[in-house]
Amino acid sequence: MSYVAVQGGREAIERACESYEHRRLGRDSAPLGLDQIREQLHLAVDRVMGEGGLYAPEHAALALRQAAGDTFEAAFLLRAHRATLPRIGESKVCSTGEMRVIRRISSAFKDVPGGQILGPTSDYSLRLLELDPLDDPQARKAYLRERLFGGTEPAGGIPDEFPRVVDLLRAEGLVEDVSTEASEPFDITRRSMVYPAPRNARLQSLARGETGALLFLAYSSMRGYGHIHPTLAELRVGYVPLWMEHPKTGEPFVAGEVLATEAEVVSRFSDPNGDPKFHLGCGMCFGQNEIKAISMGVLDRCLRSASPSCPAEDQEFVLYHADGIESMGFSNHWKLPHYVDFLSDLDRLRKAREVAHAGA
Amino acid sequence: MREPSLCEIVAACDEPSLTRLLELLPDDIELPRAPRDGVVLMTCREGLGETFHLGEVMVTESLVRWRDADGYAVVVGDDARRSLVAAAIDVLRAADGGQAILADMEPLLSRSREALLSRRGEDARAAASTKVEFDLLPGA
Amino acid sequence: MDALLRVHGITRRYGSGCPQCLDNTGAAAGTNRCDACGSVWACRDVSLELRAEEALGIVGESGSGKSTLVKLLHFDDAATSGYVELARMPALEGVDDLYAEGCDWSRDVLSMDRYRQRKARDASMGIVYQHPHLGLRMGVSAGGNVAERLLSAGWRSIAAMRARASELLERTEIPLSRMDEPPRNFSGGMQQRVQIAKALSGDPAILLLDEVTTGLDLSVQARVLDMIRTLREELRLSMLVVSHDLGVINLLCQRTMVMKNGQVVESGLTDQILQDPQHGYTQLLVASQLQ
Amino acid sequence: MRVREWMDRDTAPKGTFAFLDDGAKKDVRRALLKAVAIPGYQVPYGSREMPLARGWGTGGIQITLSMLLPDDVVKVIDQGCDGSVNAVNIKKFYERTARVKITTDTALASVIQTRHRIPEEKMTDRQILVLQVPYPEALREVEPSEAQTRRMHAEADYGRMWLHLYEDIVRFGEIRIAYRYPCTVNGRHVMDPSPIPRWDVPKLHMADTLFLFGAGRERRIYAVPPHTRVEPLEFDDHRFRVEDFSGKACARCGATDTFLDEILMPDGTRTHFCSDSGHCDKRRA
Amino acid sequence: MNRAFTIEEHGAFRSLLDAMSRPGTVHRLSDSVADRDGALALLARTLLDAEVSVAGAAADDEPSVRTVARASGCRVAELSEADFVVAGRGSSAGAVSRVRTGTPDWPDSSATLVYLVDSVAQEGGDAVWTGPGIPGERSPKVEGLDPAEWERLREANSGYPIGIDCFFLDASGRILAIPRSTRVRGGSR
Amino acid sequence: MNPAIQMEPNMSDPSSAPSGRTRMLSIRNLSKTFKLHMLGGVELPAVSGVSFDVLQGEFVGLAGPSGAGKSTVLKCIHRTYLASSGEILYASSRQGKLDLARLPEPDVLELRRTEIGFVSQFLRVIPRVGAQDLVAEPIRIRLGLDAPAAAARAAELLDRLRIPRRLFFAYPATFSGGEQQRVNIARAVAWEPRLLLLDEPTASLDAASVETVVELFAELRRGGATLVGIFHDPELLERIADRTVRIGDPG
Repeated sequence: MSYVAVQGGREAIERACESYEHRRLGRDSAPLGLDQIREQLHLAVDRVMGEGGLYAPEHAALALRQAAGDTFEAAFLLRAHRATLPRIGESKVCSTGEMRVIRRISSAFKDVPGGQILGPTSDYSLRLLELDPLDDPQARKAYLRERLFGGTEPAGGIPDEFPRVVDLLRAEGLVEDVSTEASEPFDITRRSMVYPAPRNARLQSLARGETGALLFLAYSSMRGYGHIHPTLAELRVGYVPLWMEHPKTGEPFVAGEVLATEAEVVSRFSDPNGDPKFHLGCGMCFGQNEIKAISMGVLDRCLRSASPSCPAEDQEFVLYHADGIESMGFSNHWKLPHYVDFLSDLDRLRKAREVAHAGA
Repeated sequence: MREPSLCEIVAACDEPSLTRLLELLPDDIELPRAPRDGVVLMTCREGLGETFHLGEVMVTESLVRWRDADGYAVVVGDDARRSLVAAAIDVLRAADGGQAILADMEPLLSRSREALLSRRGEDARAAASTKVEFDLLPGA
Repeated sequence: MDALLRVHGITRRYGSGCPQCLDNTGAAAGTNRCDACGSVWACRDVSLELRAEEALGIVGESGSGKSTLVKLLHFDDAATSGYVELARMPALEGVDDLYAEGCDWSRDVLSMDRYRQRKARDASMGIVYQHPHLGLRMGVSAGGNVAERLLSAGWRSIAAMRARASELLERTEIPLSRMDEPPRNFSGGMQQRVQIAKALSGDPAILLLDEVTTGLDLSVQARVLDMIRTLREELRLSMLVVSHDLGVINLLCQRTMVMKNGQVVESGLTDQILQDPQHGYTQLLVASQLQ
Repeated sequence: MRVREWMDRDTAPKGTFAFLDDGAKKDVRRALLKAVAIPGYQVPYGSREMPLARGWGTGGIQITLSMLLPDDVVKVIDQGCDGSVNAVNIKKFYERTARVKITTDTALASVIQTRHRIPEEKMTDRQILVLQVPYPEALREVEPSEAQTRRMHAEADYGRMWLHLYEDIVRFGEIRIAYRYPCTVNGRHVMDPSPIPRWDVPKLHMADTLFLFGAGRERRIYAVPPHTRVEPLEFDDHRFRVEDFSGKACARCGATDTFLDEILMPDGTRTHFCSDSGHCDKRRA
Repeated sequence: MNRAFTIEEHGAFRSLLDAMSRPGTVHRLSDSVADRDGALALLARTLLDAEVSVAGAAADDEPSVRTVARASGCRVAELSEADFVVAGRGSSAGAVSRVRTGTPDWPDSSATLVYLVDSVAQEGGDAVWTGPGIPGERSPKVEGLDPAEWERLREANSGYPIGIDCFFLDASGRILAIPRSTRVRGGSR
Repeated sequence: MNPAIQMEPNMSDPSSAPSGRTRMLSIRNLSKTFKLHMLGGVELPAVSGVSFDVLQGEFVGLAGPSGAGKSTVLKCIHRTYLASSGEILYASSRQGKLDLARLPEPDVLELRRTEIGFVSQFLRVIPRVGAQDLVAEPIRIRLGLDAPAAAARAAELLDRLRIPRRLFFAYPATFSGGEQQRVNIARAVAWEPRLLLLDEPTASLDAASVETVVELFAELRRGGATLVGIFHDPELLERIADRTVRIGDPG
């Protein structure tokens, strides 16, 4: 019998999965430990948790390994796993005011109350690829510990709480009041988005957005297809306590800590009610992901535009297209067969050409 | 620095301490349902005052009963044993007669608490060492 | 002559409103924005009656609320308060539940659901906007633009719709050779005439004209105005003509309402408004008119 | 259960019957009942992430998982074919999470999940067809904004969709929409029948079977109950037409009344085979 | 989770779906449930959770509301807010006109009514049902339903697609549905 | 300010005059004051206490010095001006006795459409409408003649008023003052109004045209029309009016 294209593939599909796994496990290298990924690729872990919408460092590390480092795929694995988990409840309202800060900077003022805490960042390092591998990583680690913790404790240390730069501006009446919803925040994971979307729904949606997508959209506004030229009033990275309520006693308790990044941006002023004030935007996400938090802050402001004039200000445009898992899944699906659709397309084209030629 | 909570301290225990804590649990602690992993929707108030859902946090929840009292705990991460121990300690604290057991547990918990505080202290110290010290220019 | 449309105290406010609003806004206050709460009263307590085959002018400067009024009547915007009734007419008999048994007037069309509002509007009204891009789909053929309302109204014969489109485009002096071309290729005056053809496609009893000649060259203006006059007469249309230009109003309308800061300050016969204006604002408007 | 018992027992099997947690299933079920009650109207729902990518049938999968029974016999097809990548993946998933029986025979199936085709064999009132939908919004073709299309449905404002067809006819003499051909359901809502070819559209009209449509990424569920009017948009003088296979037959089973795949042969010629592989097998058997 | 429970809910849902897709046909939620309370609890378990709410049509529907809330963990809400409304004794006592019927944009944001009645049968009624899911017409019979309900439902569903969908649950745990898309002609019951 | 001459100060019922002829118009104590808001609300009295009657079929001229308010009275009757006080009673053929000073606007429009005409000193030009169409328009609309018949009647009038045929399709905006005024008169008389108000209709006409216009007015009167007018030429007024009402000197 001749080759028949109508059937097939089951075996090939199985082998494709195995082939992927085989390649991922590597030929000669040692297996990748989860603790290595969690500790040494922590920014990738953070990114996956943020885009997956699930704070679970162990699982994110697992996902990264299984996805061979593809953050889209890893975030997707995390979300798929989430679908199998019951929702145990909601936290109490947690506040970034309680954040155990490891990094906090402001580009608005030179010296801000609480201080500029540079924290762990690659921002100030030379982007020279370190071609010579470390002779002795352990020795280097010991050296760094000595540098950071060895001497006398820095005078003053750091405060338990940092005043917000935005609050300082607000005390002077220089920043807009962003009206907030008194009601229960919208939950986009349980309800389909409604437009115009309430701000809390937009924030939730952006917080799980794909970093590159948010950056692209925010950048379009900063660069000229919009009007947000942000000043970073404050950027914080640190651990936020997750407060829960004891179901029997009603007592609040801390279940653990969640690493998060928060950015507040101010932008050019206008006079919505006769009194010129700075615009504000806020971004916040799981893990240390500063580009995402800043981009989200810009987009938060963009999406509050009263008369949207560019893509970054169009709610539907931004929110429908910034989710990495959805856009990635859909783009992937074009790899599936579309024989039937295409044949139907061909039928239309042939028919239209017939009509055109008959008319000619 | 914020005092670590019971859940955080149990979550920070090393493996031998955890095993020991489990051994110390009274036999008659009831589990109305098995510890379960799940998610908690984390709600935050952002800088402008809006309350929104930042995302979900993977947790393990335990509910226990002992001598007519309820114990409850949620720990961040997928770890049924730690969640169970935290809930058990919660009930031991609430019910009559838990004191003796708690006293046995105390050194373990205290060690874990110290370790946790020390780790957080290092974070704070590292942060403090990266604080920019602005010198005031003379003559200003 | 019988009335077709009655508007009772229609108001459109943007913002929450406050107890000081009524004192802080309106023609006497010289603004439609309340200083106390920032609310804007785009249209405040406007009532009118449009009779069969009459052209009623609404004149005022920009911000007077005249265009808002048209939007409200066309359901492009939702009123804050007030109500609107349509006279019983054959074209509207198909709209469920529009008229109560034995009533000559419909129930309040503003409070009906949008589905029925739309049906009622499509069966009784046409609109021509100042900017053709508001009323036309620039990328869709001129004929298609005219056909759109017919399609909405349930026409399902391509041939019949093309015949109707040809007839209307001919009437509005669009060469039939250009029927299948999109209006984006047309001049401003031509676009406006396609818009008129489209507005007429549903055989409306009422035509709403919002600054239809603003921005056109004078010669083109004259042609469009003349066409509107002719159509009004031939098709026995009732028209609501919104314009800041007293010349346009004078030419088209027998009666005129003058609006300022959201309120009607004066209404009367058009020649009386022009020659014996009563309100200070109207006097200023007339005195400022280029002759 | 006592604490020791819990510690001593084997680790409990992870995962529930049919994968989804109860909350997710109930959300889908409530949406399905509304969808059936308002034929052709898109009901929003939460839509959980699935272990398959968005765009790979997550909407259809959630529907199936929320109602699957252990004694169901399930058929999964993609492009008419039981052996296609997507179908194989999904079947594997159902076997693993709900232990259902799998078949390739349309007549034997109680639930059929499909991507882009409706089986050739007439389905019965004992069967349910679940269709995977990439774009639930038929009006997206003419309007990108969800807020606008929702308004259009509320007002039954379908003039622009019709206009789109009118313009095609004026410009090309033919309607260009090949698949996802818009239909009016129950005389009210315009619906996207999922990317089935026009060939399959008439099968939706006054059928014996219940059709459920799931769009996971877009978070919409809709339905066509049995015995419901499903009318493709057409004009009195330009009728809806299905794909033209006149003069062609399946090179395998000889059928002349089925939707045919066009296959490019190594020698450059073209040949045709039934798109519905299960049906083709049955005819040959 | 209890696997048997889960599977029973899957089965109950298939019956509910079948009932709603084929208005006027009679279904049983589960072979192991032969009474109204059990069926009501199963229905609640199958469809409801803490995301949605229930209300009683009248004050004396309180026990049924408790059954539903206990079985599903759903919230108890005001009539005008509730997603599900239980109408005991075959009457909504006029509540039909006060429950949510959806909005033009979101007709699905409407309540689902569950009437507790004496018995349901696929034939023998004197009204004629037509519409989606019905080949030709059906005349189902609902015993123990206040005849005034038909007119109330007709009124509530006159602005299709706005409207409400109903289940009738009888004393032996059988169920019959009428979605808003069904048109009822003639008859007083 | 002197009150205007009053013809029959005791007339109480305007619908029937002692002579037996119907009273068409009865102006009672008409005053008109303009208030100029732009000038700080200054009030300019134009006429005060004007009363006179016009019988059906009469041709009444209004006389008085320049600025006396003759034109104001005429415009008050036409409702182009709003009377400040007083009554303007009019016996409508269809609607009966009406006060034009207070009649609802739609009813005024109805009267203007069916009964009352007005000829001003200037033609109200409508862009892009030719002379013949301009005259034919009221014939078609108000008399209900079909388009060819209306066009024929318009042509006849324009011929009589010596508008060259080559100008029939031209836009009157381009005409000389005299030509425009003749078109204006043709348009005003064409539809045979029942009451015609004339505000210096012959001001810019040559002698020959004036004669034609006088003839046209005479024809209208033979058809039963009533005319009230102002003429710049006292002799002409004397010749064509049945009588003259004098409007007082300004105060």
